[in-house]
Amino acid sequence: MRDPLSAAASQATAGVRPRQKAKRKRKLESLALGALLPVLLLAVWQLLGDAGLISRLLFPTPLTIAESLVRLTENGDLFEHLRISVVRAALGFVLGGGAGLAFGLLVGFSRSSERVLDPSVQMIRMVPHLAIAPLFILWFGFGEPSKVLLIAKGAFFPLYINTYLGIRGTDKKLFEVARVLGFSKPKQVVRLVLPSAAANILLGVRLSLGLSWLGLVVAELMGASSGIGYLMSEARQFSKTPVVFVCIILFAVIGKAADSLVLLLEKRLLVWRDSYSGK
Amino acid sequence: GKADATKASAGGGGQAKPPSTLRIGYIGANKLNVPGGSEGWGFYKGLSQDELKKYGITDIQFIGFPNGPDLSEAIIGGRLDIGSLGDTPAILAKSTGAPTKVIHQNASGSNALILAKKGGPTTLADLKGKKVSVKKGSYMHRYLAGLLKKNNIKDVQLIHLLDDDADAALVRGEVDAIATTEIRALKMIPQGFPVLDEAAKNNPDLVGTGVTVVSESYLRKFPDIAKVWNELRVKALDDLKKQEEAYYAFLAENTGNPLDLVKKTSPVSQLPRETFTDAGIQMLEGTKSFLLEEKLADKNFSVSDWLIKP
Amino acid sequence: MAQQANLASRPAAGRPESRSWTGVLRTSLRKEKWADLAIGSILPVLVLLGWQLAGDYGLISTFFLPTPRAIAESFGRLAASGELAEHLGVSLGRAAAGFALGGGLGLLCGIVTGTMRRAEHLLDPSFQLLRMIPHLAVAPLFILWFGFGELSKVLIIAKGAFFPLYVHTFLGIRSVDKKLVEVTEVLRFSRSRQIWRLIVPSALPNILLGLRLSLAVSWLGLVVAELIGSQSGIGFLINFARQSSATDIIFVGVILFAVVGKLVDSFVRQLERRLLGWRDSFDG
Amino acid sequence: MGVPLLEIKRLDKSFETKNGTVRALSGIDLNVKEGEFLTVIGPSGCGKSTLLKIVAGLDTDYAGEVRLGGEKVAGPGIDKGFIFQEPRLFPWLTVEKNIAADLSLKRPEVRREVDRLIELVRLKGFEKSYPRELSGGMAQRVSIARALLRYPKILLLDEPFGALDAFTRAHMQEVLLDIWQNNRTTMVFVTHDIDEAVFLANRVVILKPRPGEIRDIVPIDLTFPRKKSSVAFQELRYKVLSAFEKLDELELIESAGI
Amino acid sequence: MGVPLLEIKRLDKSFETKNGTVRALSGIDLNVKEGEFLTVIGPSGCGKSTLLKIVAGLDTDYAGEVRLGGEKVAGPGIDKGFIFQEPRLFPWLTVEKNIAADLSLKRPEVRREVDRLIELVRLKGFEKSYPRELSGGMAQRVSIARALLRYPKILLLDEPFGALDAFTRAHMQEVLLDIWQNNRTTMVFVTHDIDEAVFLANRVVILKPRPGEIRDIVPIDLTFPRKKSSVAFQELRYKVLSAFEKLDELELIESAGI
Ligand SMILES: Nc1ncnc2c1ncn2[C@@H]1O[C@H](COP(=O)(O)OP(=O)(O)OP(=O)(O)O)[C@@H](O)[C@H]1O
Ligand SMILES: Nc1ncnc2c1ncn2[C@@H]1O[C@H](COP(=O)(O)OP(=O)(O)OP(=O)(O)O)[C@@H](O)[C@H]1O
Ligand SMILES: O=[N+]([O-])[O-]
Ligand SMILES: [Mg+2]
Ligand SMILES: [Mg+2]
Repeated sequence: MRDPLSAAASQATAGVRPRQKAKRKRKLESLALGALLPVLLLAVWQLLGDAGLISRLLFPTPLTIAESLVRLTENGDLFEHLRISVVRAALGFVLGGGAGLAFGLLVGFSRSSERVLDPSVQMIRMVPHLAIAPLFILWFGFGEPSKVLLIAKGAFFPLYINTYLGIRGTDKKLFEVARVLGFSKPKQVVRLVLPSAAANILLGVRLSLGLSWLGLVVAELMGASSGIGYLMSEARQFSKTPVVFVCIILFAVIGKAADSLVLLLEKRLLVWRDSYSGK
Repeated sequence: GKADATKASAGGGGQAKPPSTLRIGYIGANKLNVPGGSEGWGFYKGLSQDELKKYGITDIQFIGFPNGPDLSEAIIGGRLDIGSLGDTPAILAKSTGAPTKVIHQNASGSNALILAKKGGPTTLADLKGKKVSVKKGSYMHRYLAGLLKKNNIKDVQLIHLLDDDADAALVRGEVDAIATTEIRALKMIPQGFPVLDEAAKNNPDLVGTGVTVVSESYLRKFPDIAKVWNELRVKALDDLKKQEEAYYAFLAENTGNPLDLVKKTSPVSQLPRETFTDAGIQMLEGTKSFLLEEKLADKNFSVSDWLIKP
Repeated sequence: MAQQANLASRPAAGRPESRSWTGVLRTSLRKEKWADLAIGSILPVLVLLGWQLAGDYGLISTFFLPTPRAIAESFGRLAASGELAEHLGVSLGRAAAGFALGGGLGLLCGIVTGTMRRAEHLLDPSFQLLRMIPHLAVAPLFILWFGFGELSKVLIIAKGAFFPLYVHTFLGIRSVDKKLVEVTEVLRFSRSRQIWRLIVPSALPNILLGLRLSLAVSWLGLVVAELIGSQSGIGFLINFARQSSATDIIFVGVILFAVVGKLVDSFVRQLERRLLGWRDSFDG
Repeated sequence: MGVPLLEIKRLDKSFETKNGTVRALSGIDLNVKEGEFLTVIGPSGCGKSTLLKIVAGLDTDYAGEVRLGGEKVAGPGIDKGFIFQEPRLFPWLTVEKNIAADLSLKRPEVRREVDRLIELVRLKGFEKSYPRELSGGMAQRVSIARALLRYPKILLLDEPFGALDAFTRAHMQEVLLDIWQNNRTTMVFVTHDIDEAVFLANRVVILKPRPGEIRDIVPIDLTFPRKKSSVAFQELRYKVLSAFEKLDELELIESAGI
Repeated sequence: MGVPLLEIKRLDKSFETKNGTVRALSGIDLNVKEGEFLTVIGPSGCGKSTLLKIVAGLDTDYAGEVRLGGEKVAGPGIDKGFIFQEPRLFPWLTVEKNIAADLSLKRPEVRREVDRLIELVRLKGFEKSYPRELSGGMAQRVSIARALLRYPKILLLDEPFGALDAFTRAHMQEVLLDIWQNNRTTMVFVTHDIDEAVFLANRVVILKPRPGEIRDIVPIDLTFPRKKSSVAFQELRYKVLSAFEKLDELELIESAGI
């Protein structure tokens, strides 16, 4: 009775390898399944374009887009645009997401700050980005600060609202435990609320990250001379459709990659969960 | 193109019947949902509708676009039959292969100005090494770049900003100057922003012109459209000349701009009667070569082939 | 079994007492709501006051930031002419249709991928790719595909509304306690019963959160949706005002966005309160 | 008592965890006849709940054979009732709706049966209460009623009376015996209470831990109703106790008076 | 035994629910001396958990007075240890981290003490397991260890051994008595097991339900270590039993052998 593990552990190692193999196989399967639709779409697109069934002017075929991508990468410009955009999006995300997290914590924790702050925050949430861009420029100029701030404004809300409601979803029973054990306020946050709200906070991170990334389109409309959002609007202004598509695809792929990164983090952080995983 | 069109009409055996629906695009978010100018007036008064009915065109749809490239895209995609837009975006689209023909050019259409920030540059030469904002790909862009080239002013940093963003940047002093439309300039000037240049006054070769284009597919269905269109336009022009005040009131309501500014920026006297003028075609050529030189446009094309001359 | 009788009987005074008590509860709740409203208005009122004063004393450019009074006057003018109500009606209709379509699909797809792992592997990566495609970039494409009519506007809004509900529904479902799933298995719930009696209620907090975000996106999506070929709607009003630099009207639009958006949001929160009454969770 | 309803052969079960493998059950061989009342006892963590879940079809990742009515157990089903160790109520449903679960209370026969069960588990007056408004024992009684409603052929009970006081517990034991005798339901009943195990069972299975193995099976051939104070009862009780633990622990039994 | 540490005067508590008012406690008057071991029994749903929560300061919405060490109880605190009826572990923490809770395992004295407690509750080898990997009884033992780690002045225990088998339970009773005797911790211990109540207590408080009132308090003046088989023990046990319920129920006791 006192020796639960050691005796059992050795006996079981034999079973580990096939299990891991099966796991890897399952992973590959799911990856292939996930690639199915995008690949199919690209193929159909290419075929339709080759057959002249869709306007190649409006929908350059994947191959044309790829050529255009290669051309853009050759002189290294594209990487510079990407680098600049990634930095902007990251700064905006850190600023806006960070503030969202902080406000979400504050409002989630205290009824009184909720009553004072939340109605205003919800109203600001409903202010359209595009309509107030001139004000951003008036106040912050069109340099990096206003771009980053505009991105931050977008990134703020998903994290704010998910943190706030994640906290409000914390099981009261566990709160009682924390109080009985005399947790200090910071300990309550770190040991109870954050882990319990973690699933929602991470979802907020994903949504905020997405908005930061997409926010580049509007932000880089404001007096930018670099960045992928700028590249896209400029290509639109000059009717360079293949470049527009290169940008759209870059937005999608890089955005998805960042999203997957957070998902990976989520998987690691939420190992303790005992929840439904679908059939 | 033109040969195609005639062939189509010949093949049809006499008068080909155009579709009953005509879709017209313009730039702007206009309250009355018609463009400005004589073309807009004709539709506003219902004159043009009556004429078009004769050809079996009973359903006329108007679509406002925020800018030229969007409109061009809609024409390429077959969503539009006719569109009025600035020459610069129209040329840019054509150079990528857009299947369009020009049926009319409004050569004296669009004036533009360079405004400087308060306490900033006082002459064009002062712009050297400075930041100037402009909506890239628009006729203001062409004007500004042409102006700088003409005056041999180097090292100017062009910043792409939408119109109201540009105003804000100027107020803040973040840009040293802006290239903007006349009507927007007239709102800024009273606030004390000095004028460095005005296209219509000092560089008439650099003003923006407006073109009305038709899609080649529509042209095949209605080969006479260019002729019909210009007839309508002239008729409307004659009508509006009889009631200029009413025309200005219409423009003011349609765009939301104050009446006095409308009168100043869109005088009836500038509305052309001719379908094309040599000076106008000259300006199109100039703009095209400029865009090619600057590598803003990819492929060359023949302007004269592009126009459907009467 | 006297104990049973004991268990069953409630204090005789229980009923009337409880009625009066719930009455008290209700009025106190109402009172609290007014108090909440008052407290929640403190910040906006302060901001408005400062804004008006700053404008009056010329501290801010009224060209870009008209004073609240000027905005209110424009508001009055537009409202009196009936224009405002019309724009608002049109926009609400579009946002509602787009939300119903996009949000409904988001919910449905979230349930499908949430409950079926194969569907997740097949669809979710594509959905995530689509989520990262900029609104402004697809708006012109939608117009090419679906024309300038209501359809493309509704679809643009639907595209935005889809993702928050989709993602939150998915997460909500994947947070369902496995222990309760085992209960439904043991009780042999049919698949649809399992979804409607266990998975949806349990995912409801997240679904409602997704609902709120989707509604917001639908509402804000109007600005982009009404950019091309529009003659009405709050988005058009703003674009029209931008064309003529009528900042006071821009602000009427912006404020309408904020206020209507907030009202709709508050409505969902009310719904939240009613639907989630069973929850035993931390309330601040 | 009829043919073997439940057959378990060479059942092995281990859990893979980050910290290695935990062997929960090993070499379990067990037959349960139709209509039999089997109780299972064993120290905490020896694998009782794991065994029950495998029989229920909730866990199919094991080695060995588990057959119910001659067929391999493929998944859970209403023919196999299950009362979990924790109440596991749906927090968004009231007591009566939790009991009805997927059945509609609008059907009069469901309504009637639910009302009867609520009375039986002594929760009258709490039909409309939500789980968070119940005490621990009340919640457990709701979950018992939920399983009873379906009249399964075999009922698997995981310490169903753990949170009940002595009197409520005695009452629930009577209720369970009634159901067993009237419906000939086969019962597999996990408990920590040795008295309870002897009081209810045809046979008591005693598990030993790590890995969970059957230490002994004690047949209880007393007629019903049984008296806990009878000599025969006490003798069987002692037999189960001594099978439960080694002799040095029996000293503890003496002194602690278990 | 010293001065009254805990004073409860005219305590009334009701819950307002959608279906009306549930009176959980009514007119409770009770003093607990410093260092006393008080056990509380009563039928399921009679208000035991409610009483404990009020003493702990988790629920302050009541009528009457509750004083601890002369001061009104304002809220929970580490001087008042609490073991909940359900384990209530943090699902994201391993066993050892659940026990340490807000204390850092990097502090050597915490580490040492946690290891000692894990051994005491017989969970060695499961230090790094997550709650979902534990059996019901194992989880309950983790929650006991968590409360014991803090050496509170008063320990409030809500059926702490409900999910434990007889032997583990006996062991845990010994552990608890050791702690009580070594640290003079004041104990308020809710249980369903009458034997356990008599075995551990200085006094047994018997509650009756709806509304929860004190039916009787039985002092247990036996010396430690106690023998459950002793005549004195059995007499006191019977006394508690008869106080627990009216006479007609006592027949049930006879037959069910509680
Ligand atoms: N999901 C799981 N992952 C890993 N280990 C598990 C899991 N479930 C159970 N175990 C382990 O299996 C063993 C048996 O657990 P089980 O729940 O069957 O015990 P039990 O006999 O029901 O105990 P109790 O009387 O305390 O409820 C324990 O050592 C436990 O740690
Ligand atoms: N949050 C609550 N809201 C409404 N009623 C409640 C609440 N908590 C407890 N009650 C009611 O109060 C009464 C006493 O509950 P309590 O949990 O104190 O019982 P208990 O004596 O601990 O029972 P058990 O032995 O079953 O755990 C019960 O009738 C219960 O329904
Ligand atoms: O139409 N323009 O964008 O110039
Ligand atoms: Mg168990
Ligand atoms: Mg209790």
